Amino acid sequence: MARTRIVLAGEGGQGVQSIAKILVEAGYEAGKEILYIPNFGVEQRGGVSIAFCQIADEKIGEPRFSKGDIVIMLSDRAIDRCCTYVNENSTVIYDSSVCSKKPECKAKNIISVEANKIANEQLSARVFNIIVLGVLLSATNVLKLSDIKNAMEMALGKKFDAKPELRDLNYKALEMGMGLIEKAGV
Amino acid sequence: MIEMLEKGPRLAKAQNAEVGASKFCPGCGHGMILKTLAQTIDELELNDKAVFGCDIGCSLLSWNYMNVDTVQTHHGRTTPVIYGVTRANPDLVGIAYMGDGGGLAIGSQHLVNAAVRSENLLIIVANNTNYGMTGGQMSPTTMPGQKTETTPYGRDCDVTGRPAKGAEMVASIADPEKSFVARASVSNLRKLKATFKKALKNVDMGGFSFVEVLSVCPLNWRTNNVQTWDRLKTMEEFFEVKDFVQREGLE
Amino acid sequence: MTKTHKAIKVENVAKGKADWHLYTDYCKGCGLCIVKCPKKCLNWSKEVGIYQTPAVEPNPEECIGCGTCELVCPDNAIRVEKK
Amino acid sequence: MVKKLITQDTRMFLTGNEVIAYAANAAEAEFMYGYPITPQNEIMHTWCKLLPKTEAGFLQTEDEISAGFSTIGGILAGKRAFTATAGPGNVIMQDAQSMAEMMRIPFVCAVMQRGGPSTATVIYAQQETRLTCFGGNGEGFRIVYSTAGHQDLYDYMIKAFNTAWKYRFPTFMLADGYQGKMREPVTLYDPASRGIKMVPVEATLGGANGSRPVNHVRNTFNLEEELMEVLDKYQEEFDRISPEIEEYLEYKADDAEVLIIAHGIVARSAMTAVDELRAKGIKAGLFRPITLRPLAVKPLRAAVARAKQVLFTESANGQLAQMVLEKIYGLQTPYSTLFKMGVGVTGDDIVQKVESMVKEPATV
Repeated sequence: MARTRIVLAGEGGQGVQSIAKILVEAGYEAGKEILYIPNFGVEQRGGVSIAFCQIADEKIGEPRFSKGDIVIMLSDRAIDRCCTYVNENSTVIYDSSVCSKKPECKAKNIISVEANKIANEQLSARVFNIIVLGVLLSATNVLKLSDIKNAMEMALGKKFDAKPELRDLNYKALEMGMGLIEKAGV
Repeated sequence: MIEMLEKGPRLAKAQNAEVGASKFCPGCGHGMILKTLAQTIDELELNDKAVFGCDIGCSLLSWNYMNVDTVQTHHGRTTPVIYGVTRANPDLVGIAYMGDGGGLAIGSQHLVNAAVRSENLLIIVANNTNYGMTGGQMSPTTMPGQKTETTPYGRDCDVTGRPAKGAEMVASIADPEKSFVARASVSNLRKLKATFKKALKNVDMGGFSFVEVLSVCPLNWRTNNVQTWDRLKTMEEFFEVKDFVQREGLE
Repeated sequence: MTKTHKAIKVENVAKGKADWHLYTDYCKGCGLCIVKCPKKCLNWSKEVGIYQTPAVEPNPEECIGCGTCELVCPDNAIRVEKK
Repeated sequence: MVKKLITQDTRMFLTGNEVIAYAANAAEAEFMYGYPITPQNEIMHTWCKLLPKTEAGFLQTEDEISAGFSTIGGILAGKRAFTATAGPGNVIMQDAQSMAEMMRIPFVCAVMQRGGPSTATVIYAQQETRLTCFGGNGEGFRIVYSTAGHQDLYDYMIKAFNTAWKYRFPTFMLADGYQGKMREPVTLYDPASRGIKMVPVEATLGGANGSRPVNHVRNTFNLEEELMEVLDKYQEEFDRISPEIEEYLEYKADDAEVLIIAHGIVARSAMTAVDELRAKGIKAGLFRPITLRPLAVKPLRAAVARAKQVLFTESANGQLAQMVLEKIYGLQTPYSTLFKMGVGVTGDDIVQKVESMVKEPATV
């Protein structure tokens, strides 16, 4: 039974839940079984924000899982919080242009990307999370680019229509993110 | 000499003739307030529209007093039950009946918010300056120096604060365009009826009404008939009897 | 069978203009009416009310049949019938 | 009459809180009274957003006390009304819920459990199980459905209205923060298309216009015996209708050597665990009570008697276990426990626990 368990963690405000929503919406539209739990603490903003996503071909049982297949960490605090979701079958991806340290956990592999740096230097700080979404899309490899683009259209279509250059910017960010993982050869 | 008469007591149509004597203590103000309320319901012909709710405390003894649909609720909770009713069926005229404890202590958050939201009901607070049913403890309206079971040496306002003035409080937050707020007294039942009339008319017009009625509790006050009326007079000096808020067009 | 009511009946008060009734199964003997009577003509009766405490009755000579006692009675025990 | 939004089978990708609002509309609920508390807020949000289309009613009250009592008012006035709450809100709503028990008011409430005691977390727990089943100053004359995901939320929210109005005991849909906040696909449908007819509602207060004697609804009694007479009747009725109401689900429990007993969303993790354990050659199975009040005692006892060991697992410290242990008194099957207070139980947690039980059998 194919099931991909994803933990996506960052600082509140980094847009973690926004891209998780696009990812699961894309999965749902593609006919997958989906289960998504946003981590929701007392605060509406701030603190570590975690999205637990599952994408599967068959009905999903447990809503929460112990270990993720893909664990993405976008801040030092996210590293501290999320090593607990990692085991020797996990792929850990962290942003070394945000984090000041490397995750110290026993994983299948630990990959660093520099989504934040790329966003700032080559695109726009605002599409940092979309680059991460691209990373995630490649790393999970269960959804097609077109699925994600459709879901992005659903979430951001109105903004895109108002400012068409945003669409190109976001697509570019998505593709650059995907490229980061291809280079890493996951 | 006792005779057997066919003609019985003169009761309002909105009073339940089946129950005989009420469950209240001798001289209790609730009887005066409720019979006046029932007469008002008759005169305004609201018998089919009125829904009556009573609280815990002595007011609960009125659970079968009225000849209108009635619900007996929990302490302080009559207000939300009755605005729940009128929100669901705005054609009804909801009346929430309670004491000073139910209105100004345990149910005060409901009173405040019902007033602020201009909920469509009449809230009647019978103020007898103590908790009657539980045996005469201090209530929010207990007068300075008044002896109760929990202020056996007299209410010391330095310790317990000053008596709550319900009508003034509600008047300060009620919407003047939708509300009727008054304080009346059982010392003048004709005037009380006139007050209830305005209050119920306002509810029938879709508004919010609050009437605090200064009442008597001879049993817990330990007063005889003369002292009871005298005590009420002192209360009227402390709690001003008047209409505080009256929306335009209400007569 | 018609329901009947136990009552103290004082006929022809107010110079014959009214009859005064007190239903003893309703009177709790609180005496509030005594204080409110404008003519101060209500007195404790030898008859008792529902709690076996004295009921009240007016002095028919002084009673003006104004109905204040009926108005004030918390328990609907008094009925003043104007003729 | 409210307008129904779902007229044909519709697959949607929703949060559980959204599902509950849709289900209440499908059940022809006319009015919601509520007060904000996480994690149930989106039930109200969704209900309010849909109001222009449904033409239903909503009141945001000043607290859960008033939400509960005004719901009672709405029901007595003849509306199919409901409310929802969680955590500390569930605690103070017991005031109204016990009145609904005594007055036999068809009170429907969705409980989205969060961590406790007190404020604790706004996330998730199964720690309101005992409270929801037995809260208030009485005997727990309540019907409680424990759901395990979005299809359940839809099915049982609709069912709760009919159970409440048919039997006139307060009826609860016990879910939790995970179910409220998580998103998964669900099929919404018009109850009529499944042969479900909504029990008609009627007004207890108002609207009679002389067509019936006035109603005096009370919950106060003067004498002990007067009260007992009423309660004995309620208990007799509750016992009599229980077999019609009881629901449970068994998953590979027939030949299970280790029987897992879990309710709600933990039962879903247990299903994942059962599959993994079976793949490893361990005969595990699940017994999931769906109604916690009343419990399906007969099949429960039979399943426990068949097993070699029992594992109770909950996101609480054994609140369901306590209720079950009382009902399986006398059976000799030893049991073990996996309790995580206010924390989700994963499939892995259960797999590891059952493996350890196989290595070293329970003795209790």
